[in-house]
Amino acid sequence: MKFALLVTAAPHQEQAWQALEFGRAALAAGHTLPRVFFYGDGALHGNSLFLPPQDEPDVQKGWQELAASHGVELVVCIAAAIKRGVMDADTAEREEKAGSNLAPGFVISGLGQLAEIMLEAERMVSFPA
Amino acid sequence: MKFALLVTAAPHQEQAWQALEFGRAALAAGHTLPRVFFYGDGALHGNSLFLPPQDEPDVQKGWQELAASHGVELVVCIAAAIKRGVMDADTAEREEKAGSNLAPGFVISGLGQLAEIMLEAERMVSFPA
Amino acid sequence: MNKASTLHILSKNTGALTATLLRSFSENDGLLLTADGVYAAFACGTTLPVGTQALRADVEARGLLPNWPESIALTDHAGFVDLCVQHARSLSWS
Amino acid sequence: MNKASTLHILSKNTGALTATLLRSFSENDGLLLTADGVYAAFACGTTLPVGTQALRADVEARGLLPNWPESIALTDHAGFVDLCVQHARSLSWS
Amino acid sequence: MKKTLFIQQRSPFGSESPQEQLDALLVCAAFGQDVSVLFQDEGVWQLLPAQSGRPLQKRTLAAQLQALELYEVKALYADAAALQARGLAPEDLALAVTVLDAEGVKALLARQDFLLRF
Amino acid sequence: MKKTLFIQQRSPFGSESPQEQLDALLVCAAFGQDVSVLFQDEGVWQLLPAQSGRPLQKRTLAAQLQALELYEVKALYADAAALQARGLAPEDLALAVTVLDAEGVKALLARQDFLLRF
Repeated sequence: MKFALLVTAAPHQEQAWQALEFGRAALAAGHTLPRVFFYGDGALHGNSLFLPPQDEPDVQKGWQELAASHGVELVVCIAAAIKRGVMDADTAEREEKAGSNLAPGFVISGLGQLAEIMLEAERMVSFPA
Repeated sequence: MKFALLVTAAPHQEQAWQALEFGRAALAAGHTLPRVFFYGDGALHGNSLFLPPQDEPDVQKGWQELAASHGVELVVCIAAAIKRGVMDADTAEREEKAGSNLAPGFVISGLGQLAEIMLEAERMVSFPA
Repeated sequence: MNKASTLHILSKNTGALTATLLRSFSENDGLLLTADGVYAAFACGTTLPVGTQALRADVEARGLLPNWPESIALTDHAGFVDLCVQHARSLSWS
Repeated sequence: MNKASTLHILSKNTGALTATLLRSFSENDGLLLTADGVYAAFACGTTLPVGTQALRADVEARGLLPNWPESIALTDHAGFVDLCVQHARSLSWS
Repeated sequence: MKKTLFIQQRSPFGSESPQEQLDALLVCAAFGQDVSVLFQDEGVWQLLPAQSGRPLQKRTLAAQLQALELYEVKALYADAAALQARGLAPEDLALAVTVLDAEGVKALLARQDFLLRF
Repeated sequence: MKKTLFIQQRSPFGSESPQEQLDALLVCAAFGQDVSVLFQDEGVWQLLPAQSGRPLQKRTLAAQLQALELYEVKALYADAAALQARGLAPEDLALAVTVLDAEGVKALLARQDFLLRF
């Protein structure tokens, strides 16, 4: 079955960790997960300057691994990202900011990416804060 | 009277805006505000890559102005900052991250800065999420 | 104006939060409604303490001015600062 | 196992949230308690639907296993995925 | 055609959720989804007249909700229990919504492909 | 000597607040403040025995609360109404706390210089 996930919880919240565990379990069960959309505080997942507390799992790294192993697209909503201090190189240049901080494996795009995956997906599971 | 403020709300939350308005009003009334401590999600105030929504006030800029005009110290808790993707140049180098994103006017330091200002302050007002 | 009293600042609107606040509220304490806390003025079955104030901008933005109860005075951030001076300490509820 | 039904996923514990969920719950729907939603199993005066499940890790971490009600089955993330497949749609409450 | 229900559960200025949910709804509608909105719990405060972000220097969510009709989003619902608990009558509201009792809410949910409430 | 009360109002794993509040308390104590803790509302769940962050790969807050005594933080209180609403008896708890009724809570607040609840 084709799943889509919507993550609006921030990376340090429990629901963010659950989204990752859910993604892993869905792929392990043979389902497909073409895209995860990070929206609201979930946009903070794309921040490369983030370090998890010691001895705690790195949610961002977990997603990057699923992206590499299963081709899961990690899309961060641009409007949510800009409001929360996550910027790719293009935006940083346009806004004359000193640098960008988008983590490898994540892409920044619009809400169309959410609407589009909903047209394809058989199930969408949401992980709110 | 000597005030200290503790901001644990994220910059896009209403309480963050209220903290700034409170700080302005306190200074306008002749009180002193030596330090604002940003903790919890409030640490996101120190992220330089953050842009407010169009036509909405820039909370970060507001604080930077108070720092410049009244010498208000803007201290971001280091532990909270690192968990939420805010890093000064030193930390970025130590953690081998590509860059830093601490906004000008803000400093990153430890909880001792909170405890210390509480010893001095006659009132502490907290702005939680 | 009681030097030993607490200014309670309510900025969320949940029944449980307001209930705990009211149970923790001493006779000479003050209550200021801010942000979503201003909705507490309309909570059925809840009586707010005499002297409760609210931030005007927050009430106005939410469209609550037309039906606002007269018993709750409206103030601004300068008034908020004054309330903090008048009370010995503040407690933010959210 | 009803194809037209909804899987409700509760991840917070407030009385108002649980009350609205239960009012929106149809006969063949399913309920999964996750994160702080697992505390809802102990809410006084609330009866959760027959067949409610909960994530074991979240129950265990919170120290709720010793008194956990037998009527609420424990599952893991693989079970969570299966529940999503069995129901036509999911609704996350927080 | 995919049917998606957006459940507005939060007050208008307390968080970014209502605005972000509305933005998502408009894009989903533009992509050809059959979208509807249910105002529930604190979300019914979004329906009050005379709201204005101006005193807070924020955008006015209510003004954007008024524009939903222009986008052909006409399926707007409110939970009767949420209105009643806040002392709001349907005629007090700034938007023409269909008021649903518990059975109506259940039936609405059961007609959807996707449900969003954040 | 400044007296500060930290009010723990949130469940142990639902947010960072309990841990961040505990970290702040330890530093305030180290700076010579007279600190105490009141467990209120959902915060009383922090007092359950048998908690372990292990299944969630998180640190165990309860274990750190146990260590408060080592730091000479002995003024620990719980709100009777919060315990009762959750069916918890004082003897169920992992920590020795003084249970306070409403009058006790009011008196505790009135003794402080600073009150923190986030």
